[in-house]
Amino acid sequence: MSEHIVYPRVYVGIFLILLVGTVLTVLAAFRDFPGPLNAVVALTIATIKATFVVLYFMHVRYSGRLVWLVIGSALFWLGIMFALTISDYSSRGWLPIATT
Amino acid sequence: MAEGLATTHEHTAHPALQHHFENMEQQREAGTLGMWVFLVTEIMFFGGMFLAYTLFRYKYGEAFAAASNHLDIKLGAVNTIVLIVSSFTMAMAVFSTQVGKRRNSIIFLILTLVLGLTFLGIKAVEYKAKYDDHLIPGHLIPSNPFNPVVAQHGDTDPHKLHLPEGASVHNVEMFYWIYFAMTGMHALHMIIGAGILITILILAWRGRFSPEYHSPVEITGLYWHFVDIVWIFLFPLLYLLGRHMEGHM
Amino acid sequence: MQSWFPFIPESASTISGDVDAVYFYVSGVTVFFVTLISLVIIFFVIRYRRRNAFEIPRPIEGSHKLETLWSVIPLVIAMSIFVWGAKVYFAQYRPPQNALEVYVVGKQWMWKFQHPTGQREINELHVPVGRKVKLIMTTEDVIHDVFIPAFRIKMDVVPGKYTSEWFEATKPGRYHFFCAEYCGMNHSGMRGYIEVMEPKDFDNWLSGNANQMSPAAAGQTMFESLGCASCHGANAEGGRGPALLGVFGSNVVLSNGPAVKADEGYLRESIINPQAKIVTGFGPIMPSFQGQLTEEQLLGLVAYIKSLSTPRPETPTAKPPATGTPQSANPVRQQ
Amino acid sequence: MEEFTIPAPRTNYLNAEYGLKSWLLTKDHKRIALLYMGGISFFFFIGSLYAMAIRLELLTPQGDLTQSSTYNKLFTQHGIIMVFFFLIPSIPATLGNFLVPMMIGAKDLAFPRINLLSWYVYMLGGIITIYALLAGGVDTGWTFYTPYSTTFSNSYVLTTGVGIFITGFSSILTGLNFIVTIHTMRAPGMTWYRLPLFIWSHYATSLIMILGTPVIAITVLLLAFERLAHIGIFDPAAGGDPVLFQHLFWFYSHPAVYIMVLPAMGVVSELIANFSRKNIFGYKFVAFSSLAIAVFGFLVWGHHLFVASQSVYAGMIFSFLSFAVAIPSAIKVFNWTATLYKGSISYDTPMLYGLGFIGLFTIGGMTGLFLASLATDVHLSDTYFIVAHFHYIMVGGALLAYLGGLHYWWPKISGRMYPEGWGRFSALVVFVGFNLTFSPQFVLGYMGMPRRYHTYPVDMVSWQVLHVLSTAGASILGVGLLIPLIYLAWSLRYGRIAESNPWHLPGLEWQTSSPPPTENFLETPIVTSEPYEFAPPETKEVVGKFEKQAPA
Ligand code: HEA
Ligand code: HEA
Ligand code: HEC
Ligand code: CUA
Ligand SMILES: [Cu+2]
Repeated sequence: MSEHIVYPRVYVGIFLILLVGTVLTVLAAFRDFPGPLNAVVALTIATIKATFVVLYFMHVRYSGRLVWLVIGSALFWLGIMFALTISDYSSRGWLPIATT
Repeated sequence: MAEGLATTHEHTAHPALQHHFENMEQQREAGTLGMWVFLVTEIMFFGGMFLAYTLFRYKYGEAFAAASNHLDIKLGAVNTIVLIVSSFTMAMAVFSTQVGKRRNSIIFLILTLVLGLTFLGIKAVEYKAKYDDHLIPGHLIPSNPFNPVVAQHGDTDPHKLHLPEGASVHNVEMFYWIYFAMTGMHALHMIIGAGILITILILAWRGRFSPEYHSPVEITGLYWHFVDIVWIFLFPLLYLLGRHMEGHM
Repeated sequence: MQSWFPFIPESASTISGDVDAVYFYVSGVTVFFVTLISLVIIFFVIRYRRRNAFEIPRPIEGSHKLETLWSVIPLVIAMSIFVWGAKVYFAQYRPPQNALEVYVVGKQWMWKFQHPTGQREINELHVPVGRKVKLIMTTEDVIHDVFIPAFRIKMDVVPGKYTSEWFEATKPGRYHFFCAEYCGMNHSGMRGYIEVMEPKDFDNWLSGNANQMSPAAAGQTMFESLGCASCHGANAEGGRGPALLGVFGSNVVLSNGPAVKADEGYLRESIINPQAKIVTGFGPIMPSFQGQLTEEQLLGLVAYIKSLSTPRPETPTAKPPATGTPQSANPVRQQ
Repeated sequence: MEEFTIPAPRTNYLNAEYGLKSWLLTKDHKRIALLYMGGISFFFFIGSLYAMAIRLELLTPQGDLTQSSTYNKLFTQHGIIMVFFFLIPSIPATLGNFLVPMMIGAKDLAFPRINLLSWYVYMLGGIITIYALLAGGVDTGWTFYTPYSTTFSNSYVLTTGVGIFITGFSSILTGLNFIVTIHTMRAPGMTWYRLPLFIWSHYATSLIMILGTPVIAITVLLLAFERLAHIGIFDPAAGGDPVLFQHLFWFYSHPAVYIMVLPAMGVVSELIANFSRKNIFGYKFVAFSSLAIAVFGFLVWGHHLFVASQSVYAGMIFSFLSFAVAIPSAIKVFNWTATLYKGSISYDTPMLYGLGFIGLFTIGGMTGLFLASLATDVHLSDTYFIVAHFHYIMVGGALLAYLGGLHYWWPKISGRMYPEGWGRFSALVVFVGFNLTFSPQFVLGYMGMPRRYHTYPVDMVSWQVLHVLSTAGASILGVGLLIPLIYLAWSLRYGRIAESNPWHLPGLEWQTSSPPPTENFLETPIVTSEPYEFAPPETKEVVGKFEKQAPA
């Protein structure tokens, strides 16, 4: 398995995407979206940016299955931590209230 | 996967080959995998703080937004760009090493280092501003405990804290605790990264790397990009979360 | 206090029998599997002991059938324990209606109890037999835990919020209770007795100690002295702040989040951290009372506000629109 | 099975170099394993002294031996030392470090320098903790629950926290090294399904170390800072949330109990298969159950919060998942038992420990079911039932497996045989002493005796009876543990010289001299067979058919 060389034009492209993403996220932040959408937009943009960095700057797109597996498990475990903790916080107070 | 690696047909061992590896390929693979596994631990490490952030932001939304708005969005944005550029130069440094352009790779490494230090410098300016506004949480700095001045209605002094009516200063303190914990940890990683870069730079200067052997540069790149990614999330979560409510306060 | 067999704890509440039933079921499963495995191992070890230094037994291929068998059987047994345990637990933690509510405040290293009728006790609690008793608990410092072995109940007492547990004693007697969450130096001394009495003895006991103000009455006094009345009205009928009549137990519609059920914890939070949940139609103007009230005072206020929801025939559940509120849209109360 | 002994070359890893420096700067995984062995033995000794003091104090209901504040430090320090400085590094960092490269036919771990670093990190964390203990001690319980630990305790929480934080990194580094080594450094022909089960279980352990330890690191770090700065995410007085601390703590600490038991299971798989000269029954099931435990182990931490004001519904989810995680353990127990079937079972010391493990782990694990079940946990939580549950697994299980493994590989590690008679005798003493120590505690717990109690009510006569039994058992256990300490030390000098393969086994680690040379094998081995292949695969019997066994 020989390594893959990513050429500068790809890097420049990713770099530009990241810059645009940064500008977009700042612009979007000043806009008032309904409900929790502000957070959703900000996190979506951040995730997209991160994905580009991982895929191209960190060469994951050209890496073997193992690296994908490693990253996947990190995200999966992070998900476990969030999901199960939040399952506690969000289901507090579902019980009926006793009155006297 | 790594099936059938240990083929022993290396003719002349590369000087950088460590004794317990069979060949350069195996050594490179171990190094890269090692760094990725290490990054997994980093994700979980920051993950704990992100979890705390999520829960408290949900609990104290208003105070968090107000506290966030007190951060300097310009410096934050500039720093984001600085880091992105540094990630780009780092990627270019890896490329230059891969194709054997030693001069270029040294230049890009220096650029990356300078950008990293710039980031830290700007961060220091920000920290200083928080220090002046008495926003360092608790008694972290005993001589300057958390004690911000809360702006009265209509007062626009940027050094004062602009709270939505009734929001507790206490919860603003919580935001700053999380802010300092997360950005502090991030900055620590940058400092360590800068140290690694200097080492790599010296090695590159001495001509240790070649198209055949450059995995230290590559691994440093992985680390550097990871630190960049953490910031990509920290910036919106810490600096931007309350901007859309600024008018309502 | 010993039962017929010195190694079994006293069983003295309506649920202790249910818990023991689960306990004995799991004990049975455990004894069965431990015996089974031990016997099989002992048998094999003797039967197939090495008879000479050179013997090589034939290798044995695994068997999917067996693997399935010994995964599925334990799984089924495990799930039966889960379901049974969860059922008993749920019954045990579903708050009861019409219980006698006792307020409990833990403090390094003592327990303070207050009866709804005002009697205060320390490290000792008198309760009537055959009546549901609900403990509403909090602490002034670290985490503690009220553990009553004879009743098979236990619940942490956590600073900054209310937790509760309940029981219905079935046998008069004097039972140990313990602090079962490590809380510092005298953790092991933070224990006392639950005195379960016949109802008429209990009534006697109550009237013999009836010289203290009830928590709700104390709360009402504070409601005035702390200035709550200036916004919520002298009789909590509403004003700049929402009316508090009938709040407890209702569904409060918030302007900054989904509707919440107003339990004790919500009332507490509304006083300590009013900004966390803003009632629709009102501004976030209520000041925080964090750090200004002791836990006992807070419990008094909560008791008072709760007393405003006790269904009394003459009090209409739907309260009149608050006067002087520009937004007359009052929160919808669904009982 | 061919029988040949590899002539011991004149130099091996022990005598390749001499002098303190050659040990302190070594990059040889085998020497680092011995460094670790020194470390954990030291910490086990300290932790045991605390245990004895606890047991003596509990002989009487009154607090007559120590003061309450001292007692609280005793069990806290006992727990911290035993968990973080003894049991978590015990098997992986000693036996694992020694054997992982040997079993896969590699010359060393992938990152020898990081391996050495991990030992220094461990010792540094240990020294800081010992300093904290000497300077005044800690009294928070090994669980560090807030706000007691952040605001109320006036003991050395900060220093201990830093010690544990640092030690955490040694665990991370070990896990990282194992994962990379197992992935990239297997000898030619060593496919995944040819790996000994010891390797599978260490792989699973490493996964937990990698994914869990960073979370405890950040949690303890935040705790330390909160103590320093009096503001906190975990402190309700500052608007923080003590239950969040418990979530983060147990997100690591529950999986950590599998860090303690998985390597032990790996050792036991080796013992059972090798000492009955059989291939393991259901190899793939045992291998994958390790991974299953590692994954599911992360889903159940909330069972420590059933009475901690966690939501009732989350409690149900966690209870359900806790029952699910018991299944892979069940699979292992049954497969070990089935492996014995028609084996050629020897009664050597390691096997006695291995068999003891199965029995005691089963009891410990099954009593976990009482705790996973909501109704019974409410009653049993924070009582001696819990204490008995985890000592059954951690002492009866993990410690016994460690001792079994130590005896099993002792000839390889030291080049000497231990005295077999003494070995069997002490295994028996340990087994008896152990059961006498901890089985009364189940009864105590069910009767309601809370844990971490310095004194208990005088009117509970039966409690004192049980405590006296337990203390008596602990003394027997102590003797049982002292005997191996003495004869293992003795054997280093006077023991019979070990052959390269004294047990006549097929595992790779036995196909080189005892003690092995620095690079483990004189030439890279090439693997052509399944693990535990005592007889040619053609002779394999399919169970269920039960034909007569040909005499060997
Ligand atoms: C190595 C350590 C170790 C291991 C492996 C385990 C394994 C298990 N533990 Fe234990 N546990 C601890 C160490 C360990 N534990 C410690 C230290 C504490 C206390 C912490 C503190 O508060 O200080 C604790 C506390 C603890 C609690 C919290 C109690 C409380 O505080 O209220 C619970 C609750 O669910 C629990 C459950 C379990 C379960 C279900 C398993 C399972 O993994 C067990 C699975 C094994 C088996 C089930 C046996 C084999 C199976 C068979 C023979 C087949 C038959 C099976 C069935 C019919 C299902 N443990
Ligand atoms: C690996 C983990 C491990 C190990 C090996 C042990 C080993 C032992 N433990 Fe402990 N224990 C814990 C982990 C462990 N423990 C934990 C995590 C807690 C919870 C702490 C908390 O609540 O925060 C705990 C708590 C705990 C308690 C409860 C305290 C309380 O709640 O108040 C008790 C009480 O009996 C106890 C007893 C013992 C005993 C008798 C041994 C014995 O097995 C030890 C036997 C060994 C010897 C006796 C050593 C052999 C002799 C020598 C090396 C020579 C020196 C000794 C003499 C000369 C006498 N332990
Ligand atoms: C400055 C005016 C003001 C004072 C003083 C005040 N409150 Fe309030 N209170 C409000 C307003 C406005 C709201 C509704 C908005 C909100 O939820 O914060 C409210 C809400 C509440 C609620 C939630 C009611 C619901 O319908 O859900 C409770 C309970 C409460 N207050 C109790 C008290 C108590 C007890 C005190 C005194 C210790 C007090 N308040 C003092 C203004 C006040
Ligand atoms: Cu209060 Cu323990
Ligand atoms: Cu657990």
